[in-house]
Amino acid sequence: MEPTPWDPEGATWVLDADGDLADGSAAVGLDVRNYYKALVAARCLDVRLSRMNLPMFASSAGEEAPLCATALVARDEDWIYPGVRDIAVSLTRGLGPDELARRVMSDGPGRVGQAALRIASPTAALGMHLAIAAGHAHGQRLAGTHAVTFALLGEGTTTAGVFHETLVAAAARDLPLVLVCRSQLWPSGAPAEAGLVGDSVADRARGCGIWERRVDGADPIAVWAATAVAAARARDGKGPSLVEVATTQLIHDPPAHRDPLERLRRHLDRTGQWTSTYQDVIEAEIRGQLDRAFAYGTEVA
Amino acid sequence: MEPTPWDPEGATWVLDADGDLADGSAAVGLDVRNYYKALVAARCLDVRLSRMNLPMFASSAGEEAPLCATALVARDEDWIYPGVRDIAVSLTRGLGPDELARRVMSDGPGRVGQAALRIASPTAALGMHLAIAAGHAHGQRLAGTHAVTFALLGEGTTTAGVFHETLVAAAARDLPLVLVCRSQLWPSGAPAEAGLVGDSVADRARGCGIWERRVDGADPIAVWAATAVAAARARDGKGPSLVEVATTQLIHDPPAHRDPLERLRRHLDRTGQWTSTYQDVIEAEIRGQLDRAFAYGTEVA
Amino acid sequence: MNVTESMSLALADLLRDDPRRVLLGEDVVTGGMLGWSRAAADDEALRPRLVPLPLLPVSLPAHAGGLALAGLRPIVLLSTAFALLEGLAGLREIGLWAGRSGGERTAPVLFVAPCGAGFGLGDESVEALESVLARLHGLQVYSVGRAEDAVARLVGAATFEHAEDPTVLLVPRMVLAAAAPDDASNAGSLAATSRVREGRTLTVFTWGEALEPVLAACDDGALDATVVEIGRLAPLDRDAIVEAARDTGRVAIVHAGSVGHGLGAEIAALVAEHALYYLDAPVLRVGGDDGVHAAADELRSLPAQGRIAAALGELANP
Amino acid sequence: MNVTESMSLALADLLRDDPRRVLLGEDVVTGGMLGWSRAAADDEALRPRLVPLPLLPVSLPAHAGGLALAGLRPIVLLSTAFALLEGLAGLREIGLWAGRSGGERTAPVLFVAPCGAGFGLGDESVEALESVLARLHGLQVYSVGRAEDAVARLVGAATFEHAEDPTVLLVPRMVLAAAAPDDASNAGSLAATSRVREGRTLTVFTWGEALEPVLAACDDGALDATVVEIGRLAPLDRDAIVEAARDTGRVAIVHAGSVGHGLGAEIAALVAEHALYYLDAPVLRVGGDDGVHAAADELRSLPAQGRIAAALGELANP
Ligand SMILES: Cc1ncc(C[n+]2csc(CCOP(=O)(O)OP(=O)(O)O)c2C)c(N)n1
Ligand SMILES: Cc1ncc(C[n+]2csc(CCOP(=O)(O)OP(=O)(O)O)c2C)c(N)n1
Ligand SMILES: [Mg+2]
Ligand SMILES: [Mg+2]
Repeated sequence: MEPTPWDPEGATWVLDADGDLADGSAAVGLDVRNYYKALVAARCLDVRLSRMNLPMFASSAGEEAPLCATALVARDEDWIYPGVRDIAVSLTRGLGPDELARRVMSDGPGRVGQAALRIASPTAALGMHLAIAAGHAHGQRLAGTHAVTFALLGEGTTTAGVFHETLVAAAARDLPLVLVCRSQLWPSGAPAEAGLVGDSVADRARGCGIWERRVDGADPIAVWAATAVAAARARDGKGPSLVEVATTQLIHDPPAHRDPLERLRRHLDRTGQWTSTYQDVIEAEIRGQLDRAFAYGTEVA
Repeated sequence: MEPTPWDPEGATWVLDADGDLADGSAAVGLDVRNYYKALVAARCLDVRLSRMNLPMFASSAGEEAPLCATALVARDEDWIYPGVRDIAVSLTRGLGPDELARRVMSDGPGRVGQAALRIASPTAALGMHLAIAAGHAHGQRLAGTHAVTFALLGEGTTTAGVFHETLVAAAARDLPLVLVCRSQLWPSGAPAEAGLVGDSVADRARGCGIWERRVDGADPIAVWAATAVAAARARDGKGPSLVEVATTQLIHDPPAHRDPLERLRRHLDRTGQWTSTYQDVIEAEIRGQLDRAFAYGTEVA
Repeated sequence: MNVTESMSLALADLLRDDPRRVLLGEDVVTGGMLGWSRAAADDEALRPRLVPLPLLPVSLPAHAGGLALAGLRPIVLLSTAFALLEGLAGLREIGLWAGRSGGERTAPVLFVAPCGAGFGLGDESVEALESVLARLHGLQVYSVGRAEDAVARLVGAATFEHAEDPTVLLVPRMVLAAAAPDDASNAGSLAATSRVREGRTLTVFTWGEALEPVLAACDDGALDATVVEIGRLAPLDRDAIVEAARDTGRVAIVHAGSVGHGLGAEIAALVAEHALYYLDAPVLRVGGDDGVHAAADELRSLPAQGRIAAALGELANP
Repeated sequence: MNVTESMSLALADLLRDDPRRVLLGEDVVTGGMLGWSRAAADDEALRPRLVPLPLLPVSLPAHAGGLALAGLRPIVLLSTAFALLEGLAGLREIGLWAGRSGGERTAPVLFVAPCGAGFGLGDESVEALESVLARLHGLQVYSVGRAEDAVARLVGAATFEHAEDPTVLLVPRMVLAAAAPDDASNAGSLAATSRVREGRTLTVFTWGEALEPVLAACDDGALDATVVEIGRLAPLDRDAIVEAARDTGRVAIVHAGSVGHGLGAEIAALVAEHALYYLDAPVLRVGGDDGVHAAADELRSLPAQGRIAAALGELANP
């Protein structure tokens, strides 16, 4: 397939625009249908939240792959430090819709952490969760465990000093830290706040001696594979990594192949794993759960 | 000449260990004898200060080249933001020994700024002077002047978040900012605080899209030449730069060719511009000035 | 027109009045998160003076200080006052420039920052940081209490009426949400304190979003109360505060945010030091609830009007 | 043996007592800038628990908080208390963990920080930041007043005697320079307030390096004064403070650093709120001179004994 102006430069993919898997080994160990269900659930949650007129809420539609992939790759003993827009991590990791709705109504959609699930609360100071995550990974390493700490961020946060100090600490002490960065693509020119300096975020991480991959966020399998490799490295004591995921926000109205759900759906369809009935069933299930949860949440709030 | 284990890797030089100039064009526009005098004065000042048992004072012997070169390259209309150990910048830029001594006695050797000479005061917060310098360069650019802002730092400061934010701001707005970084070499292994991550500081700056050069600090001509090119670029609107200067502190007792004064002395000697009488005269002059200044300063303090 | 819109127009005028002024802030070229730079962005002639930057939480105040040292008059439109905590070390630095030996220079930067409850954000956005800012040297801190004063305070602060020091103007989100009265004046006005109500039984010191509920409580309770708005939070006008306390001998301090170690502590201390012999009752501090407040509970960071009324009533009629 | 050496021995023992403890700090593997980790560095068995890091001014407190969340008990040896200002946003964050919904976790980190005049550094090193730290939620702040208490406070703080919250122990440089008395106890002790002298005419609240000159001034002037050392600066022990103020009716607050918006303001406010009817004289605050102090003038940041004596004398005998 010809790349369109919507496709990122220098980003790895394994699933082409039509959903053909170029490299089957990338999906080894991945339950693709389960992943697809998680992506659909994340999208349904985003749609639900978008309707609620929450203060400062911004849709994550189109950016679900790194959120769901991180939650799927992380093991029970690992910790995840999401950013304020990464609520889908909690849903995929198992925070029940009722509890999730309760927290959204009380704390806001950006403040959904749950110690029991080893999901940390985001911080008020931009990117400060990355520094706490680095310390957490440091503690895991000093304790001699093989646990990994994951932290999520957006490209705008990479200009903050604390992001740099996190890279430095991780590199200096070989920490089992996996940074997953959503780098939004700007079809009509990036604002200054996107912080595009140098060639890419991954490139800057490499400058600090950190292992990195830059993958296409419209390809959920590539995102999962890169995250899985990064986590395996960390678990094996090989140190920190940064997975940069080039994402297209659906609010920009991109062509369908830029939507990670549609891309994975095409793949399932081609491999005989998808029907419209299947789609209806999984959507109905999650929508029903969310509707009940938020209806109740709204009542008690 | 064979490099010794004391010589930095990947750092440019033009003056070899014996003082032979490999590339004459590097020194075009440089008054080498004047530069040598400035280096000698800086060393004499360092020796004077080292004897005074000042709190937290650390000798800069061996690291004078970037300090003197910056002061010589900067024009009157430019501003210089030195770090706390860069007092020689002020001496070379023309802060009189009497005023300098007065300020050392009142504020300490790290806090010698002088607005009239366009030398800023260092900041208490590590590396915060870099952020102010970036803002200053930004103001110069917005005002449409061709003035340049120079800021000095050590490699330890490059791990601080504010260093990163400075690179980002400079790159994002194409600021006329020249960063001059002393990267100390550690003959018997660097401490964690040296912040050696990635290949070099210059490499990390390049990752942010910033023009950089890494030069050998034992070669004063290479240091001057790189700084002059960086300043010319900034003046021409070509944006920010970072000059990384790999320095050897004389407290580590390196071979003589690692001493920038000795290296330049050999060059002057070879080209018939140095005699021991000349040395005695310039040393006597600056020593006399400093002795008088500090004797008086001590009296009034 | 709401307060944000009138401030936006005033900011555009400020740019027109002095070519040294520039606007910094998140999304400043497209109007900014709150819309403060919208009017300037709509005027092609002003657009070059909207200065976009990446997100620089640590260095933004210091960067703005550098712009000022280079001769500009930067106005930094923050998305939240909390950003000043992230850049506090740099803010402290630029406050010190004037006091450094080696030649005095000041850094006339204005930071305009929304603060407090009102947008349903909770957490850090409702944290009252006045006392932290007031502890820094060389900083001027102002606050807006009533919608009709917002533009006058903005203009006064941006013209550095009092001193060419780094200046912070805190604008409560509750005030931003209000309608801008038609009769508001655009002339700058930065009184350190204003006696907005006169009475003989008690003196209430207040500022920010607490001013309106205090006035309402006094009116509703028909209290014979002097209400002093503290417009300048730092440096405090000690003499005016002490005099107003002595006038009635009963002092209450009412403000948003928790009271412990807040700015009200310094006001109470000034009263205890300089007006003690005039006091007929213990000094009273009324603020919001302690602790971090979740988004849904953010109004707990404000002293409710009922609580204010009860407290002032008891102070007036013990 | 000086205080630093005795603290160094105590720190090594603390590592031996609990394998979860680790030491962080600049040059920690070679003893640290002040020598606090020297004894630990001399013991091969402890060396793996000396954790070197690059300079991370923004993120060090947050990083240490992360270590604590992972189950360790980090002790961060700062080279100056001012570093807490550079990392304030992160420090605030780890103080909030316990208060967040979603499951309570605390971050038991101890920061040990030299503060104030004594080393001839001036400027930021002599800035008193207690009131800024006290304004943050969920933080415990302790201070050392006398050399003989240094080790006991350190041990008490490192064992989180009071609460498993992030804790700051401020150690005045004037105290560090003193000799460690032989009879000092190593048992942890973290009293929020200690009445170190009893008297009936006036009550002096003081802490840190001001304690010794206050005691000397009381003795020299033969003042009938109660002296209360505030050992825990945050949270303050309100009841103990109010009771001590009521006992005599004359209150002075003496501390290093400038008084305006300092920690003494909160103490004065508590007295004005809860002990007003017992007061016979205005509350008095005595501190160092205002402003930034150059290295050569750094002692101006301390209240001189003569000035303390004069002020207390006048309060006692008006
Ligand atoms: C100093 C500071 N400025 C602005 C904000 C508001 N803010 C919170 S998240 C965010 C966006 C950061 O961009 P990015 O990391 O790319 O996240 P995304 O684009 O996914 O929202 C901003 C501007 C803040 N929290 N702190
Ligand atoms: C947060 C913080 N930690 C430590 C210090 C003390 N400090 C001041 S300068 C400096 C050295 C920084 O290293 P570098 O920039 O390489 O300078 P140099 O080696 O030339 O002294 C240190 C540790 C500080 N100012 N702030
Ligand atoms: Mg983004
Ligand atoms: Mg260094």
